[in-house]
Amino acid sequence: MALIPAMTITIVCFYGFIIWTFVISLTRSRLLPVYKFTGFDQYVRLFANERWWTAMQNIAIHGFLFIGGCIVFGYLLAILIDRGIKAEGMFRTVFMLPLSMSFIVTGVIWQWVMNPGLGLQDAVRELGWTTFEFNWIVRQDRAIYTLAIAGIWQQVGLCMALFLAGLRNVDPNIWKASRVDGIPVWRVYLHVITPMMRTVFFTVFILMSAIVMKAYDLVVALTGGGPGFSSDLPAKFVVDHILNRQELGLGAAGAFVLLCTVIAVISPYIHFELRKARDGGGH
Amino acid sequence: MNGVELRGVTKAYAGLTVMKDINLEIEDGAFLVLLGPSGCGKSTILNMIAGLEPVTGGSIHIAGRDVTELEPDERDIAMVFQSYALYPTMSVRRNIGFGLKMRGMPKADIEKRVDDIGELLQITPLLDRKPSQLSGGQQQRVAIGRALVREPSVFLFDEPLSNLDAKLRADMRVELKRLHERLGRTIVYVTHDQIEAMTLATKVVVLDKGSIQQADTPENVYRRPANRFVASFVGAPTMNFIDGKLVQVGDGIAFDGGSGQLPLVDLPGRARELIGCPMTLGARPEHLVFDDFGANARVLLAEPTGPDQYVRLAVAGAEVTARTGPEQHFSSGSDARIMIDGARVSLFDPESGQAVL
Amino acid sequence: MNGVELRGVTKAYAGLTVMKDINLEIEDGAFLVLLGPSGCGKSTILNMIAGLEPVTGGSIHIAGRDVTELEPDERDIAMVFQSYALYPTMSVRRNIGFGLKMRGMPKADIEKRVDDIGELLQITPLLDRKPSQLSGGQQQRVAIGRALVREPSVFLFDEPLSNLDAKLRADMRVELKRLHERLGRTIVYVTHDQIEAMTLATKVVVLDKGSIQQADTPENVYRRPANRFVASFVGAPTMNFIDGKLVQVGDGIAFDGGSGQLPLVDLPGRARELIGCPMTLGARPEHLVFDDFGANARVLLAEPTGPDQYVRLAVAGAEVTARTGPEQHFSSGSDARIMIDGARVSLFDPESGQAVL
Amino acid sequence: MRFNCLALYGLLGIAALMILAPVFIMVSTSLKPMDEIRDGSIFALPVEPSFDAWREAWSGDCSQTAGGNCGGLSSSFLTSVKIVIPALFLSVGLGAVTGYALAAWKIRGANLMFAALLVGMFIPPQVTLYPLIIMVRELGIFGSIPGLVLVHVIWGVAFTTMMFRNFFKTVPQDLLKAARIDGAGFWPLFWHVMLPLSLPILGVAMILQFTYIWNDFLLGLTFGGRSGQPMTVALNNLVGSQFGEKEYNVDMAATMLTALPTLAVYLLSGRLFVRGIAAGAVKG
Amino acid sequence: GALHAQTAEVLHWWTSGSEQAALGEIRTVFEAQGGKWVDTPIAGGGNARAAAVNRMLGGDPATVFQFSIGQQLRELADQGLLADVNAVAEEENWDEKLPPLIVQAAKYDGDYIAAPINIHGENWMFYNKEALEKAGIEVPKSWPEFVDAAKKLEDAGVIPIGLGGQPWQERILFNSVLLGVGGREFYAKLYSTLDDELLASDTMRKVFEAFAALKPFVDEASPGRNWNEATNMVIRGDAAFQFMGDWAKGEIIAAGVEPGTTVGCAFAPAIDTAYIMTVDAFAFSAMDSEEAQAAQEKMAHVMLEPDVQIAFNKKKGSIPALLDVPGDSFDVCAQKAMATLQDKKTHLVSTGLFGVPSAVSGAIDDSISNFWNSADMSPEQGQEEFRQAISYAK
Ligand SMILES: Nc1ncnc2c1ncn2[C@@H]1O[C@H](COP(=O)(O)OP(=O)(O)OP(=O)(O)O)[C@@H](O)[C@H]1O
Ligand SMILES: Nc1ncnc2c1ncn2[C@@H]1O[C@H](COP(=O)(O)OP(=O)(O)OP(=O)(O)O)[C@@H](O)[C@H]1O
Ligand SMILES: [Mg+2]
Ligand SMILES: [Mg+2]
Repeated sequence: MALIPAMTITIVCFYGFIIWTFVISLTRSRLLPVYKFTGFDQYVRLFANERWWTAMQNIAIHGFLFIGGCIVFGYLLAILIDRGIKAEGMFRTVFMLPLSMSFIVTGVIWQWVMNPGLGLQDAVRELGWTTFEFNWIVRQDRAIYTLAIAGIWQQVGLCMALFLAGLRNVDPNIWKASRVDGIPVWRVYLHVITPMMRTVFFTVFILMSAIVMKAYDLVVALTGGGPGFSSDLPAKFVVDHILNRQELGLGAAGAFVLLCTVIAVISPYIHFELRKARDGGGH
Repeated sequence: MNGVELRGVTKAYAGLTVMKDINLEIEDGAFLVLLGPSGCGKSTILNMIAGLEPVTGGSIHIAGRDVTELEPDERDIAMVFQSYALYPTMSVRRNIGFGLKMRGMPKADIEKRVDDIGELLQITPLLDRKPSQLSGGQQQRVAIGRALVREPSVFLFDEPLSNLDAKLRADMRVELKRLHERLGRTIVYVTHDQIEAMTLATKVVVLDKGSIQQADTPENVYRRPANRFVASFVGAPTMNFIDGKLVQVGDGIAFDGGSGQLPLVDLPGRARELIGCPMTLGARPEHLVFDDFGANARVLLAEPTGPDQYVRLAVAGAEVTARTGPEQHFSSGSDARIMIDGARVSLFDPESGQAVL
Repeated sequence: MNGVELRGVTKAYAGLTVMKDINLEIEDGAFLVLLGPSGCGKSTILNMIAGLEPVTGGSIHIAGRDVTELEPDERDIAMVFQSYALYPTMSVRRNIGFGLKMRGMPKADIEKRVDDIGELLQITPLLDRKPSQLSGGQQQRVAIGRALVREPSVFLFDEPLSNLDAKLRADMRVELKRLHERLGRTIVYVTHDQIEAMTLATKVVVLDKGSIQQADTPENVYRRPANRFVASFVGAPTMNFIDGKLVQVGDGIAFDGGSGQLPLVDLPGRARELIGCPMTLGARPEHLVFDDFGANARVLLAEPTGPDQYVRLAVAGAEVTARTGPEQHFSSGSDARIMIDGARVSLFDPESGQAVL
Repeated sequence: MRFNCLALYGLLGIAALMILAPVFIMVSTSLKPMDEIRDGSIFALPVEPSFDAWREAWSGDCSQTAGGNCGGLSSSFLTSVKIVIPALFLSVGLGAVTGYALAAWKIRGANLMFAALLVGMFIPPQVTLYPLIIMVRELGIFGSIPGLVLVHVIWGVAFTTMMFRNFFKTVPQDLLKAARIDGAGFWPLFWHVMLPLSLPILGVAMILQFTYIWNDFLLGLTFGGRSGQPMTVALNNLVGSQFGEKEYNVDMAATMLTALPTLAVYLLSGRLFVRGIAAGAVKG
Repeated sequence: GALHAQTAEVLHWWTSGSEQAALGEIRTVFEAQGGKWVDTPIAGGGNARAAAVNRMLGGDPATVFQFSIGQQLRELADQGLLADVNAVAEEENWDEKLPPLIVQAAKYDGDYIAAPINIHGENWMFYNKEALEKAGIEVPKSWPEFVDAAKKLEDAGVIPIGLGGQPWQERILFNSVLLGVGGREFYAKLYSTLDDELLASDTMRKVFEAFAALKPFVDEASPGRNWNEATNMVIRGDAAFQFMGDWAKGEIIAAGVEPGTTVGCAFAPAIDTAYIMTVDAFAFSAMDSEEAQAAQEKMAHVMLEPDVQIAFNKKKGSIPALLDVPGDSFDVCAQKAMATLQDKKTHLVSTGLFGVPSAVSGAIDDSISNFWNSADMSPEQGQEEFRQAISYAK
């Protein structure tokens, strides 16, 4: 039937590969897959690796900041645009412009902008504010935040579009009712509209988490994981080890742990989907 | 002194005039129904009264105060929408109390007011549900509760019952009527259902294409429609119209539809002046009576509805509907004799459509 | 021989039985109306006949053929939906012709059939529009056209008029009736509007909670409801019910509601057998007549609707509605005297709700 | 009101500036000669704007490249187009059909299948490169455009399916019933009724998939082989050289050139995009 | 068909102008000798290596591909994915002509699995003469001297070290310090044995101390900077020193400066003279077609032809892999390197060439970079972490 291609892809490619990854993680494969099993050694090595833990900690920080930032800024922009402004089309287009660029390009540009010697800090200091500091990208304790900045810059447009579409679906009579009730606009957004947008928030959350989980290009182009490995992310850790370090087994172990994390994160969504379908009935 | 007055109100959207010079006075405690076909401007008038749409010209007064420039919440009004517009994520209790909370009323007072309203509208057991867990009629009640709780001087209703099924609509109609009698507040009510207009209103305003066609008591609107539009819009089945002229037949007057004459018994005396002029006769179905001395007619179709029977007839070259009791059986194609109650007919100028009698 | 027959049909959703043992015979050429409150299973029956829902038990026969296992398009039926369900991206022409195209009919033949249908339904000028460019009534006609064009032996209609406004609904009703008379095909029609059921049906089936309450001619359903549910569901305003018992008063019989007696003139003779038993009296509003020899009543509320007037009264300890002409004026709180037409009342067993007379 | 309005435009303006600043840097850098770049601030406007860098990025500068690879980006532009078009149509098409099957037909376990598919959206493609390589090799299409297209379809189908399924779930049941009575089976229903309905969502899916596929580097590099290297790989060759001199103006011009098709898509279809999303991508 | 030109697809990561020009020298000769060259450039060593491996796995290998000599290549050989070039090597006597350490690295199981075509030096120190004059200092000969000089440079408003803050660049600096403080024997022993005792030794601690002492002399914008930007800082005089391989000469020449004039070259301060060699090499895929095998042999032959070696290396900025090639046409820095290498005791190789698995060299990079970039790590901690990282990765 029509589902066969997609199901083949799902079963063979997604799940087959996940299992393969798990199997490899139990071997001592280096550059190429070899099937000599060593039990959970790779996991022991993985969990003893400081860089891995930094990466895991970073994905939490980055995920929180990036997803949070996209949601907050995307929603705010959508609200501003939804207030019935002129030139709406222009603003919308501008905000979606970065979407057309790849993460590599985004990373390169922002590396310039945030480079203290070249970019913003330098430019502001030249304007006369000589104590201005914006050197996060070179600070081990701050570099991870720059990833979120660049990521938000790129994805905020998509979030804005999703939220805007959601806002447009709100019954205009709700607005009338709240005006008659004399409720200030910001409170309407806070108490009435925002709770109504739950599914949109959910969609945005899922899309953005998928991006966080796969974040590789952006790190490479922006910070290269540095200074040191302070802005490393699991996807980069895994790819580095699989492709550049002859540590296929270790990389696979990392990948498998990452995938388990993914499943833990999205299983609420899956649950939500299933439950909604069951309750939904006629809708 | 909580009446509403519209003085020379006009409204244009992007240069296109949709309301022309509306003058309307709504007395304190009135139940005014705005009736008209879709797109005639009923909601626009309501929104202008509420302050949700600015007027293009003219002014609006509520309780003697010029409110033309005020915000909706400063106008001392409350509004109920066709789609209810309940806040979907809040419980019924919060829906009703939200406006009060925003005004900074203390929590305990809000609770009390909401409880009172809940009792009044018999929705106490529903107070902790979400709107999506309510039936249409219950949602409707909550929407009314949300309006009531603020105790405004004027209530505005925009087709509040049109989403309900027939039976529930009938029940809610009675409830609204009682509510109005009990509260004695001014109500402006939009509908396109004549039964609602007839049963609820103390005054009906019939609108068409952005202007007032007739503003009068329901009875007069039904009995003495100001023009052909009002006549055809109000009443179901609709009024029968026959083009022709009045003729003198012996002692009495009859209506000549071209291919046959209809005797009009009890026609008011001044109708004599109109004899000979081209004319449109308007007669409601219930005023067509089967009578052996009436004009010849042929039965086309009989529709028994339970308490009544609608009979479509061909008479005097026109097709008309008569309403009668369910007892008599009419078979399609059979002959009948029909008489029109002359005291109840309307006569319209065929050119302008204005009532001449 | 194009009738439809349901034999012992049951239906369960996920183990929950929603239709219990439905037996129904629909004669060739009948106009059968399924009437009932929301959720009673009307659409489910229709969907089972159409083959859109499998039956859980029993069998369905169309034109003598067991179609229980057939696909919808093999059953020789056509269906019209409440939401019209027109294909939004196709022109009217393609909408109507789509079913024929799916059957592989040659293009030229389709064109011809569609044109014929267009003429029949007077939508020829609309054939090249998209559904979104049509009014509700026009969409309705297209939906009917889409059903007609396939010339099936059975038509199924699921609340086809409920999205239309009152006036248009009345017009479409007449058109449907004429269409049925002209085509002579079997029609199964779902509605929860009694007027539709009454005027259109040759046979009405009243459903409640998944089982048939009464299946009879419209007249009998209205006049002789099989039980209290049918009595209350059919007719607007609804039938009046008073609990009490029959008593002998002098020569005649009256109904004792506990705090007052109502004389029942012309009660059929066999009612005498019921004297003394607890009983629910059912009387339709039009059978409550104002009569100086009637029982004492107090006017609560009078609602003039145009052609009629509904008067709510307190009588014999119960609250009832009477229908009368619009002429007489009733003021709330005044007294009146009311008489019930005994030849028209129903009597129900208060326990089972079944009609005993 | 007046103040509110000013604040509104002010905020939007600031946001727009912040979004546009990096783009401005790209454009202005690409128009500067190298000396200006070495000495000046990245925010400075070009003193003597010139399109030399663009020319070089597009057609290459063969004077110094005796290695034989001096094609610039122009040579791989066509390759990219050859990859994107089939991959786009196949991945969106497959997503549409799958989404349709999952949403419109009663298939046992449809939700489970959908959930299973969703997981695919979260797997970083790099992680499963090796098995994918082996699989594509076994199919005999490794190192060719068909192989690359297949891989793009694999990695795109979860996303497109999600979009379409969520949209098709909002189509009224009555419409499906009407089509069944009209005798439309699986494919006619899809082709004549559902697909035309889904145009807005189709637009969104197309735009996003186009962006993803066009911007892909890793899969192109790995599966493209000798003949299937897309524009991003050429871009990387131009800007990513590790031990050579850097020409930032050419880099930026090349970057812009690579991004131009997607940029154009967004500029032309911004409105369509929001409308498409409004039409159903959001409703769960 | 077999009679047609022998076709070699060459996969490499030399995409910049000078690299392309250098490779062009090989190509010209290869084609002149009847070969057909199909060019597949992929920028970035990591990308190119991955692509080469992936294509082998995918069954569509490149005939000849650039690769780093080391453990990765050995594993490919182990899987039978490589062809050897013993025939050419024997005929041309590579064993004698190439530096012994390189020979050792290029062989696996006694077979030549790669053709090393040049030698880059990693322990170079480039400096801006004007900057040094401005601060009034000489080219430092030891690390303590360097620290003194650096302080003076700072006072003169010059950034002492122009460093590109990427792990591999930080490792180059570290290795220079390691060699300078520990000496060449220590360096060689450490990387060839990865001995735990050595890693924990006092010498190692001193290395870390000296390394840490350099931290203040780097500007804050260093992290993430590309090496060529750092080189440009030295050319402009913004920075005084850069520790980088001799490929930096390419950037210097591109800026219109002759190496040895404004920008000088010297070995990084050390207690004894040594040259840390790293090589570019090409490997050959195992292929069935005889034509391809012939092309591979021809390629190996062309790459190590003396004339090609001269022309190629002059453009590349490196020195010939063959030690007996005349060096008079090279620039002063290259001549210095060639002269130094005449003494075999100076021969050292870069980390990877010791046969250290790339997992270990990766771990080394990680821990050096982490130490360099963290503000609050003591040299002892750095040393300990370095030791642990190596022991886990081994
Ligand atoms: N925002 C608007 N912009 C332009 N025209 C409008 C707008 N709102 C309403 N109109 C037009 O004004 C006229 C009156 O509209 P209004 O909504 O008041 O009609 P209505 O009587 O309430 O109709 P309905 O019974 O369908 O609700 C219509 O012709 C409508 O097209
Ligand atoms: N897919 C389904 N799954 C479970 N229960 C269902 C489903 N469809 C209908 N039902 C239940 O079956 C019963 C009959 O539904 P049906 O739609 O036939 O009612 P109806 O008479 O057509 O109502 P309405 O007038 O609202 O259209 C209802 O109780 C409904 O909840
Ligand atoms: Mg309206
Ligand atoms: Mg139904």
